[in-house]
Amino acid sequence: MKGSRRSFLKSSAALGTVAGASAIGGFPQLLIKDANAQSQPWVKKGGTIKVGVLFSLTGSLAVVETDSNQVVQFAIDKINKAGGIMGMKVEPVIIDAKSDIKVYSEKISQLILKDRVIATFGGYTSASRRAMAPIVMSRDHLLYYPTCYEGRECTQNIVNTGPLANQHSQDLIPFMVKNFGKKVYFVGSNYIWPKESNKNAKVWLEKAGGELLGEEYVELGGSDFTSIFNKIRQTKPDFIFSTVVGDSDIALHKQFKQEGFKVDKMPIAALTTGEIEIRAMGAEFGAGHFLSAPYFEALDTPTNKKFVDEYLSSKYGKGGVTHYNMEETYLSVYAFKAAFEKAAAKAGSVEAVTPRMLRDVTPGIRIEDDVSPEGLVWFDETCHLYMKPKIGQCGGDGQFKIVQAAKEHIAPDPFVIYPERGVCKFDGLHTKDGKILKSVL
Amino acid sequence: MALLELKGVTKAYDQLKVVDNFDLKVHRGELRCLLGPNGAGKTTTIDLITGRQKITGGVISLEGSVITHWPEHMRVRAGLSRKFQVPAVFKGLTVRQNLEAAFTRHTNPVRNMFVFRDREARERVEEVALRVNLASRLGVRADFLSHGETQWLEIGMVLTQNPRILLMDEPTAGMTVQETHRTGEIFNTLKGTHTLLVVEHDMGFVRQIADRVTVMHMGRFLAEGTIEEIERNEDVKRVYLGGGKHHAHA
Amino acid sequence: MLTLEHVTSYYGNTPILQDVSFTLNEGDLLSVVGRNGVGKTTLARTIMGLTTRTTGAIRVRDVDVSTLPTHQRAASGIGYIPQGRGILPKFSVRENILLGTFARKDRAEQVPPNVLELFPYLADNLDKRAGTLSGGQAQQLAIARALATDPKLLILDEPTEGIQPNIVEQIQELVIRLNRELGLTVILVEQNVEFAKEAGTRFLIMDKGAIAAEGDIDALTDALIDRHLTI
Amino acid sequence: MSVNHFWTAFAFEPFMNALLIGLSMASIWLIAALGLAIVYGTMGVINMAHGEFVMLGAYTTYLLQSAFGLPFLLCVPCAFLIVAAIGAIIEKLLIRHLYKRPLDTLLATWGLSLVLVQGVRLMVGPEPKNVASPAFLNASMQFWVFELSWFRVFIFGVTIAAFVVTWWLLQKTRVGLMVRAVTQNKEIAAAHGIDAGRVYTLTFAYGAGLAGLAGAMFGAIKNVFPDMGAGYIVEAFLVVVVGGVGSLAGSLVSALGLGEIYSVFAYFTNGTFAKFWLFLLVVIFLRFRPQGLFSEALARR
Amino acid sequence: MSNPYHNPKAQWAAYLVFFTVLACVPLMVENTFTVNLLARFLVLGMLALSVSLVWGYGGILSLGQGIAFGLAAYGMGMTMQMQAQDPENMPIPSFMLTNELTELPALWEPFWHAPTGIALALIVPTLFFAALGTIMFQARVAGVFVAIVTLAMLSAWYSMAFDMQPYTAGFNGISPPNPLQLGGYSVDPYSATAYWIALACLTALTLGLKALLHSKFGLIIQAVREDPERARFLGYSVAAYQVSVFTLSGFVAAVAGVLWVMIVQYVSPTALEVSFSVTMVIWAAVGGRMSLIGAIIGAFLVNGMQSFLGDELLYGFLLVLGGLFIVIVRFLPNGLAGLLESVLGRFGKRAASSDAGGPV
Repeated sequence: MKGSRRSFLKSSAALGTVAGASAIGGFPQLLIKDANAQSQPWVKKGGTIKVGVLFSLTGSLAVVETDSNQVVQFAIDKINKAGGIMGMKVEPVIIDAKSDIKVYSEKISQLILKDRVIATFGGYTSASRRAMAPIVMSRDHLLYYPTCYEGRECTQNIVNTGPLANQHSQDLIPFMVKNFGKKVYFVGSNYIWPKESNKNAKVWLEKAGGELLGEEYVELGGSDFTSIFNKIRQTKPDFIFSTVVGDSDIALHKQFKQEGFKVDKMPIAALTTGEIEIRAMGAEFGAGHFLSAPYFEALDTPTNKKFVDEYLSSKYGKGGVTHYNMEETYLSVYAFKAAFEKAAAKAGSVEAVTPRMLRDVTPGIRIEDDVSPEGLVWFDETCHLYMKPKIGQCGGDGQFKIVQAAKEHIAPDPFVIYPERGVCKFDGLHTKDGKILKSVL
Repeated sequence: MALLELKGVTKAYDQLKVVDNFDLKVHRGELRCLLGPNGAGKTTTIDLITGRQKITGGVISLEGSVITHWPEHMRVRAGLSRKFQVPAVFKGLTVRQNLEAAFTRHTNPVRNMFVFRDREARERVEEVALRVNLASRLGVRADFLSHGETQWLEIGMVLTQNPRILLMDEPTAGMTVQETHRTGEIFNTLKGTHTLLVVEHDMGFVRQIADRVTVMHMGRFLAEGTIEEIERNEDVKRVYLGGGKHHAHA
Repeated sequence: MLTLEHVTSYYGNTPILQDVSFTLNEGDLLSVVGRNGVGKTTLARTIMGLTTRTTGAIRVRDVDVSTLPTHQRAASGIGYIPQGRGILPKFSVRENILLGTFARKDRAEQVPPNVLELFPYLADNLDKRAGTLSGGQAQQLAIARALATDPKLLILDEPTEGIQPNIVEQIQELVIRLNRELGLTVILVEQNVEFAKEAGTRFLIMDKGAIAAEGDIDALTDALIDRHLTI
Repeated sequence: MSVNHFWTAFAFEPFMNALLIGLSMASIWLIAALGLAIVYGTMGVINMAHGEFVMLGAYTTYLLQSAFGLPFLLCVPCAFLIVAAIGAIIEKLLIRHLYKRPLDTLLATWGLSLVLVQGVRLMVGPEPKNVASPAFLNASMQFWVFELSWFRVFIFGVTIAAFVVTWWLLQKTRVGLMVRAVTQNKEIAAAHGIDAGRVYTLTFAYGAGLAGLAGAMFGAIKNVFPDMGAGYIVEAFLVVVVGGVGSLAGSLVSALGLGEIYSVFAYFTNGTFAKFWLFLLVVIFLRFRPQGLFSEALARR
Repeated sequence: MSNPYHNPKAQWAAYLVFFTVLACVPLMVENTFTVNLLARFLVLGMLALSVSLVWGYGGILSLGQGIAFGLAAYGMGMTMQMQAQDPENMPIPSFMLTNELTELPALWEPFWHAPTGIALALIVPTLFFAALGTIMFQARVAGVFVAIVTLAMLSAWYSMAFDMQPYTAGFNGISPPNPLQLGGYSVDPYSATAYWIALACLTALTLGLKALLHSKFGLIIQAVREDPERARFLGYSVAAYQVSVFTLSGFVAAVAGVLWVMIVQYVSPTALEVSFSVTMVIWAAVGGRMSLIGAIIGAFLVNGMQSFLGDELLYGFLLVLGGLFIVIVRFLPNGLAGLLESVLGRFGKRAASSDAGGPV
């Protein structure tokens, strides 16, 4: 221990000097600098178009996100086989987010700063989107978020190809009220998307003259619904409206049957229970329940038939099923292709295309019937899709029978239940007092 | 006034009285040995004095203040210091660190965060190390010490504390003959300046060090006196050699 | 019957028993005496394999057991009554005795009848919780349990320690009977020299972890006792 | 009933049902905790991979069912046996080298849980699997004010059976005698011919087997996926710790208590909030009884 | 006999070299992503540091270090979120609107003022650790019971962060739109500045703790770890020392929480996940819990593996990590630092005659 104090002082002095010296060199970096980054083109002529693919391939989210990852690769293969985009091959940079929010945040910055991709496809949960968003926005980059989400965000750097909370339930609630009765019980997972979806659903419920008996949320990953079923049994609703996700959704349907509820008396109308969930729980637990989604595997169109056949017979189709989340992800790749072509044409050269430019040209892009398995969709000025949600009833084979399809495309509106906040437009959120707010999360 | 006084001290588990109405007075500067066959209640008595076990009845006072129900560390701060039967040292620390830890001028954690090199502690540690034959072993980790050295180290820790009274529970247990003798020498240097209460079995050692001897048997007081008196005492002889046949205690 | 050759035994890194050698013949009763803390109990534990580490050889009928785990030593015919009796207080008397049967060669799973004959009190109170027994009863139980292992060699560690005087005598008689009538070879660790002399056929005095003296019991003189045992 | 109110009002029938649900929660937690309790009580090993044994039990059931078409009721005992065998192997390879280092076993078994989860994920795949339960269990019945789901009754029954069998094994059999002897005093047991190592292997295997049994049933009420074990481990620990180390009865009472407290809280508020209060209560409880409900004050250090 | 590993001078020299090298890294790395990644590692290293203090030196296996980290991270997230709010136009974060709040809750009010917010982010978790420590250690809860109590407490906070959505945004977490503003500057998380801020904190804490461990206090917490009863019978209040070291470790983890949000601009309940807190223990165990630098290096290694090796061995990573961990617990209880210690010990024995000072 001899001399420890002295050497301590010495070493801290030395460190001070080092830190001081390096700080002088580093001070300019206090400002956000990306000057040199912007001077380099994102895509080089004759090179490839690098895109990031950031989904969880391991961990609890892997169940769904593996499919997303596979279908992105499938779409890219398909595009490349058909000659790529403007003659350039698309090169996916595939990264596993390991179902860890910290990894999403770390890897999105790796994709942007190190791999220099021009856009990223990624995420399935709102939490992962929120973890990626600050980096994407501060670098003015582009994220394709290809699944349903709650809205209430107005950013200039995210393109969504899934349905918004206001699109999903618009037809489903009146349909259920008409066919089963007025009284409904809401069950959801305890986070923002179900809560927002339920708020929207309440609007439609009021319009349809329905009555809300109760609203319960189960923790994410929670698997015990006995307490909730106890409350449901007491209030005797005509149907259950579910926004329960993931493992919990499977437990919900299983316990529904085990608790002795009858699907023909009190079905579950869900925004989440698609083909993949049904397969995981076993078709006997899903049969008879309803789902509202823009896409079903059983959709009877030539484009979808082709999509299903090609996908399932490709090396990516080992899962044996297609579902709405996957199809929305598939669309995002074609949305990217269209945007890139449009931007390059506008800018005059592929080297001038920037991520932000892709976003700026996205409004108005249409994905036509012959490409989109769910049928024609197009982007509005906020980069959300106009789409037709459909209602399916699950059969004993795990496939859905489409019982109703929207006649018109339903407009996306991320702020529909927050009119006092303003209106989301191309350049940001227009508040009532005339200000325009950018990057509203 | 006695430095340490026990009055009617009792420890019972259910019906079994391990220490039974035991009285003891130790005066300043005295070296007292506490003897007795296995199970006589010697270690329990030390435990009760230091607060390691909860007392059932009786009063313990140190220099007139009643400490019967104080928490352990407060008793130590009041001047009691003990050595355990199975030597308890900080095995992962060096001998020097062990002794430094035992130098307890300050016990407040926050205050000790700012104590780095305490000259007084250093001097004391070196002085004690010399006393317990560990001066050359200061840098060695305690778990590499021999058994005897470990015992010395713990004796040293107790000495470093400079308490008013040192309670030694079998300080020579497991030592070789030579080590035991050295230990006796150490104890003899403490006489007069320190007050000690020593629990021991090794009679050679007791002869070497004791002023007065108290003998316990089955939790009770049996005899007290100089070593010669005790050696002549028939009761003592019986409990040591004769076992059961003619038990004399009331 | 039992031979120890240059046995050194450690707790942790501390040698408690140093270079101990002796031989015990069939039918002997060896009284091990010495003051507290000189290694008598360690000797007993060493034979049972309950110390951290030993060197040297321990032979039971020419089989070296020094590398065997404790339970195999028990199965090789050593019955052990530890210091403090080692009764399992949460067990009933019956369960305590049954514990002994795990080391039997014949795999009998009942309380051996011969054991019950020896201890009528236990036979009458088989379902009593062992924790409620008095010291003397508990000692009987510990012996009964060791006998249930069907041992050839019995190690008794201070069987009279902490027992009421009137019972001590019974225990002492019992120990002698086990040796003389039932023909068991016995190692008796004892502080009570009178009893050690009365019971033993041979003796062994220990001091500071080593053997200080040994021989036939007649050779255990007062001089030896004074030197090694008394105050 | 008003919506969005945090507190649910008291009403007799649902409250009675909430009490019943508490019983059902208790049986789930108890069956998940029983193996843990035995292993911890006997060997002093905190097995962080216990939840993964539950997961293995669920996968065993799934595999037996899907690959060999074994009926569910037969899969349950098989899950017990197979996971017990895995437990025995793990004890011999890893756990036995770490006795006397309880903190290290805790960490090593955590590492083991990572390996098991990832191993299963690699071998069987990350997607959830589905265990089918027999049709007669997928129903419920009405009894006075109570609604009983047959599957819950089944779990409850199996839990009680497992508890009784465990108790019987421990109290009435020779193996149980060995286990209890080793628990009380390893040295004395060894000195009377009991091979403590073998007892530990058996105990660990039995504890793992109970986890496998639990997994077989949990697979049928929810889903089978690699991370499913993590969902049980904290609750199972609390049941053991609150009950008191080495006390079967303690685990029973504490599972009952915790299950009921949780269910009643969940009835008046919601599940997440109930969990928060439950955990907080346990921490406060342990402040005053660190040794748990049914154990003497010796397990502190 | 002299093992250079134990030579205080060599130790300080090693610390000096270590931090100097770390300080120079941004001058050599052009890529802002890598700088940011390394800054994250620094923060994770700080967590390992706190584990090393409380577990390695204090002997208290806490599986709840994430509590301090998470609470502080939320405090910082709130601070940065409020920096992006505008008192007139956008007085409350938008997620609160979703949860039917129309006014800023009182809990959030202090965070309008960034220095107060950061101070609270550090003080609240520290006080919480002091309180929890007092509850546990006065009752003489020890060993695995501490592990389980902290685990239960962590789970409780986790469900709280989830459930109190009007205040915490629940599962989604808080993602402040702008980087931290400090004294008029904007601290770009991808700049070398952010890295150096994190490094300065890590250096200060490490050297501070290193010095603390050389103090009497450091000696006594180790004594308490070795044998609490002996320490008690030397007159120390064991509980007071355990509470102190537990609280200090909470403070270190809190600093990490604050820096983490500065660097990633995001906080969610995952900061309070059980697995995250246990992983911190893994880092410290891999590097060596009895060595501050060792623990930090352990965090670097494991996370570096996860970042760089993880992409190559996508599926096997957790398998490798779990296996590695088992091997380390089984064969290297003191981690890599322990390995170095024994290697240097052998080297030292051979070189004892020639070189007393040991290598630097």
